Amino acid sequence: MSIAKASSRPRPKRPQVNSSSFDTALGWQPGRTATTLLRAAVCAIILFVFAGPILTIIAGAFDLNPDPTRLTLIPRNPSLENFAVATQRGIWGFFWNSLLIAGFGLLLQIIVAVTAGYALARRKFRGQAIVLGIFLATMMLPEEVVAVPLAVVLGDLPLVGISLRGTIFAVILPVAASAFSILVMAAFMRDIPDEIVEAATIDGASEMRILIEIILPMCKPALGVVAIFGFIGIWDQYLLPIIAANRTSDYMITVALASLRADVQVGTGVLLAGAFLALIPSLIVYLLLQNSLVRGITSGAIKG
Amino acid sequence: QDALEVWSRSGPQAAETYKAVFAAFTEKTGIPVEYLATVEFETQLQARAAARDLPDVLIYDQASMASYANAGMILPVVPEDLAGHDQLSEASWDSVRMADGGYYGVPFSQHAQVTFIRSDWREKLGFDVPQTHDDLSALATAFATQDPDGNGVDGDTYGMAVPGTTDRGFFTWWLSSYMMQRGGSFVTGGEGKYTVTVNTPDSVAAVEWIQNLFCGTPSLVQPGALTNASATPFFAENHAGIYQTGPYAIANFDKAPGKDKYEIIIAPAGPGGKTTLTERTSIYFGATSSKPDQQKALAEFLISPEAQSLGMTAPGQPVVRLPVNTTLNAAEIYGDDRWAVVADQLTDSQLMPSDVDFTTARLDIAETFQSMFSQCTSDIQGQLDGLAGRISDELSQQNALQ
Amino acid sequence: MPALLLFLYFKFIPMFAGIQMSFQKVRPFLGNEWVGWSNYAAVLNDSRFHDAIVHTLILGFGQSIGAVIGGLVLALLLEGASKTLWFVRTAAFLPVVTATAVIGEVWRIIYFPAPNGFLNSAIGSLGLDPVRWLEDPAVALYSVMAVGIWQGAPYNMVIFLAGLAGVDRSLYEASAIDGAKLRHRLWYVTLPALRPAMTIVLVLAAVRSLRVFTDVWVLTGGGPAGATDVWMTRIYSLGFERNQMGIASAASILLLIASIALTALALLITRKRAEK
Amino acid sequence: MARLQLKDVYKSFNQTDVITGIDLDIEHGEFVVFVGPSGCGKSTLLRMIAGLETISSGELWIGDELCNDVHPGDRGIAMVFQSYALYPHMSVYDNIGFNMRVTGTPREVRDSKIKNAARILQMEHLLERKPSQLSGGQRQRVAIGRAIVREPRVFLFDEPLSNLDAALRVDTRMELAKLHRDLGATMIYVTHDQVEAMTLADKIVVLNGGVVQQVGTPIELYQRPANLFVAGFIGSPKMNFISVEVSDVGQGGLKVKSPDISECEVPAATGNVKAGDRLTLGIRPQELKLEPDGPITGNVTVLERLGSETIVNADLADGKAILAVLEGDRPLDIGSSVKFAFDGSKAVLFDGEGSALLP
Amino acid sequence: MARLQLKDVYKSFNQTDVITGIDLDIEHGEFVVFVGPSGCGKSTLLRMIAGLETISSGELWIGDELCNDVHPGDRGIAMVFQSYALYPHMSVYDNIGFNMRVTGTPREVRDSKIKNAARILQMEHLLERKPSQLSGGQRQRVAIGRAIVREPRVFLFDEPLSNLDAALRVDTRMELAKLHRDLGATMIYVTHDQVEAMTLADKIVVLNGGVVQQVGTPIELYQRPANLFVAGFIGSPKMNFISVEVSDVGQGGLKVKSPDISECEVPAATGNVKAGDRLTLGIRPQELKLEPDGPITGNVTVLERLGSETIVNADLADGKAILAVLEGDRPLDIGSSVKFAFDGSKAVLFDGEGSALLP
Ligand SMILES: Nc1ncnc2c1ncn2[C@@H]1O[C@H](COP(=O)(O)OP(=O)(O)OP(=O)(O)O)[C@@H](O)[C@H]1O
Ligand SMILES: Nc1ncnc2c1ncn2[C@@H]1O[C@H](COP(=O)(O)OP(=O)(O)OP(=O)(O)O)[C@@H](O)[C@H]1O
Ligand SMILES: [Mg+2]
Ligand SMILES: [Mg+2]
Repeated sequence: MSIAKASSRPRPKRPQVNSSSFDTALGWQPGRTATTLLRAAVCAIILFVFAGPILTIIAGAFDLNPDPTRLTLIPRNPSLENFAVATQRGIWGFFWNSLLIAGFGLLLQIIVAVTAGYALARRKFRGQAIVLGIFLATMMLPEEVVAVPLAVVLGDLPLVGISLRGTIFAVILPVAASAFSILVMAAFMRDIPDEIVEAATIDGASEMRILIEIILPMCKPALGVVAIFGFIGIWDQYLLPIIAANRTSDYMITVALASLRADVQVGTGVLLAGAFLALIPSLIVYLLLQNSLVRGITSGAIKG
Repeated sequence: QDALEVWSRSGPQAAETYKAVFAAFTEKTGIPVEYLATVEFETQLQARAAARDLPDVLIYDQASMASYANAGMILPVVPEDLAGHDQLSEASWDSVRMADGGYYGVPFSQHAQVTFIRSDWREKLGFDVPQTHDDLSALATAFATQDPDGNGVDGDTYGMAVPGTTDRGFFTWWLSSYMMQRGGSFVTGGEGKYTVTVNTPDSVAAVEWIQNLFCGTPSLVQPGALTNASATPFFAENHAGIYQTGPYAIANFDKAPGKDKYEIIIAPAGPGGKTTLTERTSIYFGATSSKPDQQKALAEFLISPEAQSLGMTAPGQPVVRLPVNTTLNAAEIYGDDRWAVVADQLTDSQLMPSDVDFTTARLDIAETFQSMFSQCTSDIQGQLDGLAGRISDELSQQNALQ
Repeated sequence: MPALLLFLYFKFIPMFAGIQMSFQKVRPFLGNEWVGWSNYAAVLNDSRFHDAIVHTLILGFGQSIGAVIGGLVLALLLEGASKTLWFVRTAAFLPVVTATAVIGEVWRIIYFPAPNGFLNSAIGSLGLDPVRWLEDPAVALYSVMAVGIWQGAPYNMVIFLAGLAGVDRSLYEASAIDGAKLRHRLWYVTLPALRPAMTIVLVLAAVRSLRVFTDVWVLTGGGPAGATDVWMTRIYSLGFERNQMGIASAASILLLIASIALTALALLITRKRAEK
Repeated sequence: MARLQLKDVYKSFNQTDVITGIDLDIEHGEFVVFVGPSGCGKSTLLRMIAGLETISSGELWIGDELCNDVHPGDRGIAMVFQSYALYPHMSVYDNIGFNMRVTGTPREVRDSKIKNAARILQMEHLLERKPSQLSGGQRQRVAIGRAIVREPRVFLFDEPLSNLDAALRVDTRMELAKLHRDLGATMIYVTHDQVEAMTLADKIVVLNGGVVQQVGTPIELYQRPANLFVAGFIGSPKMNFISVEVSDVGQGGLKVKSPDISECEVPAATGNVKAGDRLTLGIRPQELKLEPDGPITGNVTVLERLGSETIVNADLADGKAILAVLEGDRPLDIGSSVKFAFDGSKAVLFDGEGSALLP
Repeated sequence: MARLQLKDVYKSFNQTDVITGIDLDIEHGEFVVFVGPSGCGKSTLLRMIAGLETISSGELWIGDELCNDVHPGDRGIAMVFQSYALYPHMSVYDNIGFNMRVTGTPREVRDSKIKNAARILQMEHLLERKPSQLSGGQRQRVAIGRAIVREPRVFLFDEPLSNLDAALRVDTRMELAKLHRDLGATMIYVTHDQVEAMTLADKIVVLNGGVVQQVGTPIELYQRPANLFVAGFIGSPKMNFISVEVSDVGQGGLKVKSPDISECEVPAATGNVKAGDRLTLGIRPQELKLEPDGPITGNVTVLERLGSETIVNADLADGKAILAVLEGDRPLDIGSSVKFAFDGSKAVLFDGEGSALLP
């Protein structure tokens, strides 16, 4: 029989980090030299392979005359001239258009994806698979083919008879209908344990409330994916702004990039500068949302 | 909506110039213009065509006229009705005449492709200005092999910059000049009736010579030429010494490689002479327009000396390369003798057929040639026979085969 | 449901118009002419389409599989909360946010076919002969594929990361106690738990693989000698360069049908796994 | 008001029938405990009452309302889930307060109720934690807290105390009993713990295989089990069952015997029984006493000495085992032979179908 | 061989200290039960032994091996999780067989082991189901099954029976005891159930607030609790604590009394105690007997009649309550005054710090 001393003894030493090897699928552990080294090497390779080429774009953007035959990480003739030219070509106006459209379009797209994804994932009705299939089918026809009929629709909404052409809605409304986002939301929402939704139902929360306060926080990673790719998807829209716009000044930055590319008077550097500007917002969106992708939040909710 | 809707296929720089021109027009006539400059001209036009709501006036490449006219999208023009029509050359008006004898456009700008050469490299290696194709290939070979930029690295310079992409049949434009200079041709004829000549012995010999540029001395043509969207950077960034293209590149090349580092010359003569390709821009009237008078007024203004010179000089980028108005002298207006060379070359240049829809043929040609040159096949005759067959089919469908 | 309305207007109506066009000779100004199945016949009899289909299949499958595996590997390697990983993940994501056209430029530089081109000097230092990456008809398709994988892998990585975030950590613990080695854990615990992510990625691959276009277009434009000509470049060339919208539509509808079949297959695969 | 009735309720999952015809009448304010073996359908029944599972057939009435199709949130119920079902992204505080936030309870009221629930459940120091940072018992307490702040008409508890330690369990049990008294709400409670069932219940419902076996007060079930199943299920350790033969049918009782048991008399309904019938004799382990001339003879095989009582496992002659719970510490020798006596009036006889022959 | 030692083990989550210095020595083949209030660190300790939580400081030895950094899979342990942690996408069959599939056990061996485990746990008919289609108790059984097919050196059970009904719990308990005997493996077991702890354990470890309070055999803990906490925690219902004053210090015993208790003698270590000191007298409810002239007087407030015993709640004069468990059915009147006697040798005295003054 042994009896513990009543008060606890002073702690010998206090560890700094407290993470276990069960946080990640590969079971990386902090502070283990062998695996840390391996991981560092892998990261270096990844950096080189994926970021290297892009860094040369950035370098090129700051280079007066980027070389068409080799890659440089450091501009040979560092200058901001390219940006000056791009500014002169009105790139900021297009940039702003893009931001506006991507901002509102994304908002709408997320709302649509969340509601439709919810309906598909958590309501049981006949022909669910077919509905999802039809949604997906819309992703399969080349944009170019539907562009012309879409332009007709935009010019004269059937039954309603309003022309959206030349308004911001002509771009925002079509991009809001994204089958991809719906697919993502539906797939992830389906994996939420029923018990939790049931608990909220019993707690008297309306469906809307459950969706917003329970389901969405638990699908944070999916929301992250939708927001990131939704933003990029809208940001990359090319045909739509062309057929939807009445004025050049309504174009998005993608169109501006294409015209820079076609413009024989400006060098590659200006194009790269434009491309560099164009990638910053998407990158920022990704940076902001990245954390929602890597934190596990569902554990501890239910047993079994 | 009273304004006249005008579209052109241009980037933002050219659009500036157009805006200046239209501002002058509005000031003069009181007719407001709503102007749209787009790089995706065709797509946008198709979209509007589907909605049966075309712009009033289109300013676009001559090569597209036939297909628009065939589709009923543009209206015929009576030259005689236009004030100042007589200030345009016969050749200009011919270019906008369709096979049925009707006119479907108003000429606006013209130029011929010229040859750009890195004069500093040429002088460094001790060559004269090339006069013949032999000179040209000797110079190209020297550029490719003798380190003309003197950086001590061999193999980072190439002889010719070639825009080899098949996008829109781009390659065909470049090829046609050399074909003509070698005595070959794609088709011959005119007035809406053509004979396919791409597989005649002359043409085959011409093709063999061109193929040798790609498949002979390595690096004579810049590597990757056949998939490059644009060859311009190679000339601009000190990698290629010879570039045959339109004079719109002048402004760009003045910045890099630099005004004093290159020269513009009349094409070196091949066995078939020194003819190059003519490129033209024309004005078309949209079929759904309800403003015929304003359309006409704009066209009249655009061919007037005032608008033509404004199109060359207004801030931005010249949208009139060489004036179609014969009362004007480009070199004077630009204050730049190099434009005289372009004007000279224009007198020895030839338009691709534009009174029939040559688009499909152009694409076919580009694709076939690209295929021959990338594979360096020896069966040139066979390939060209096939091509000739396809072009014949296409032309006979349009009832344009002689 | 507002979603349905949006889809109806901006997706379904244009889609049906597209289907309608596939039976017509499209001449917006002279009136479309009903031509029945002849557009389809034109597509199916075109030998260049046959080549393009083969290329599409090779490219589509190669690219999709490469990007799925690459994305999974990236996600597994880069999962975790540390700042360094955060940085590397961001860097790896760069290809996705960069305009494809510009990526085309960069890769053409990397693939520059001269012996002193970037990749050629790299393989040259390994003692290999230079390759004409995009010019050699035998190699071009695979060069394009590599770029597609390069760009697709980080894309899928994001989806997989989201999937990994939802894996119940206690299952890792249970499997560790069960003596599962890393490979068991990945195979039996992680992969099944990645099912939603996998569904998305596979469906996406199925939807997209047949319509690869931009990569090809900016890199080779279908050349050289049609070696990288795919379904979509054909459609593009027919519809937009040759103004034969009817035939292009017919080809698109065929593409649609094939994609639906493939998607159904992908969904079936993920279902199967779920049931297993 | 909150009377609850189940009328001929069925439930099946795909092909499997889980609940096969249950009729039940629960008065307003009653404390009803469901017991039954694992997998017998207790949770399913509870979930049907809550509205989380559809009722395959039959009717559910709450008060005067047919509730088959009423939305769970509108039934005026609160439920503690067997699997907790906490909201993983919310703190304990928010988990408990979610319902009140939904119904728009003023902040101060909410706060005081949450604090009060936390105090009752001894987890005031945990309010800021997320569920993943709690121990099993703590999670369970959060789940209970979430229900009790609701003050609903009907409480549904699915094994709410299974992860709590004895002391806390007793405390929480007391709190639930108090809550029941104070609120006068109807409570339906699933448990495996006999003591819980016995002490809390006004009425115990014994389920087996989706069918109600018996409904009654605890003491009724203990003393007058309706059948073998209930007799075996209620009471711990389990009732001993000994196969016996009727030797004589008397007035309001039977004389029975077996190889191990010398003849003894047990009060019973004598209805259709005749001498020579084979019956089952049920004796609770607590009713067996050591007595040198008792009728039952066995051999001690296992001895568990718990201090206040001693549990004896003894083998009978036919190999069957019998269990006795003896008061105090009884240091018997393993292997030694013992004799037990029992009070016939506390033993029960069962017929061939397992039904009790209650007098 | 599979001796298990903890040496001065600490664990903290971020800022919170959960385990604060535990030394423990578990012999090979011992059956050790951890008990303690909810949240005291039982699961955490178990998880550290399993290797699922890093050990903040201190050493863990299994056999002759320092195991702080050994991979969980290489420690030769099996564990039943409190939260089950079943693989949701695998059938019950595959869940149980996962370890064997991983280690490449031949299919037939695997199959027969799985079937055997399923038989023991009475879930042969569930083998094809997914965890989501199981009831709570069934899930728990799958988790147990997963552990027992492993035949490891050390078993870790975290409340493995909490969701099972009484009968199944007894059965499974027996099976675990049998397994322990047959395999001779070391078993560490967390439970809230006194009976489980008492019947299964070779050795019980009482934890509170991350510190070991006492280690000993069940009977030791019951009869000679080291301090107030253990005394109160072990035994059900809880031991009665009555504040008393020392009236006389005798040889090996103390005379104590209080307003409610006439003077009586209790054997105790008399060490530093002197007359007039205030101590706490602990008497188990089972030790109290009704006796007309017993020293303790109280007023009956609550009566629970369980059939075989009767639980009496009585208020003492100073308002404190006292609990007595009486044999048999005792129909007392609520509100009536009763007197209890107790055997002094079975009562325990505690000093001001709560340590027992064991004789
Ligand atoms: N990830 C965590 N972060 C912070 N605190 C934690 C975490 N996990 C557990 N704890 C705390 O550590 C203490 C011990 O937890 P543990 O799970 O070991 O308790 P337990 O003794 O098993 O309790 P129970 O009987 O309720 O399961 C608890 O107070 C718990 O709140
Ligand atoms: N979704 C389902 N599909 C098929 N069978 C199910 C499903 N859910 C439960 N069951 C089965 O229904 C039966 C009743 O389950 P229920 O959860 O009601 O049992 P329980 O009485 O609560 O058991 P426990 O005490 O173990 O929690 C069980 O046999 C279970 O396997
Ligand atoms: Mg249950
Ligand atoms: Mg625990």
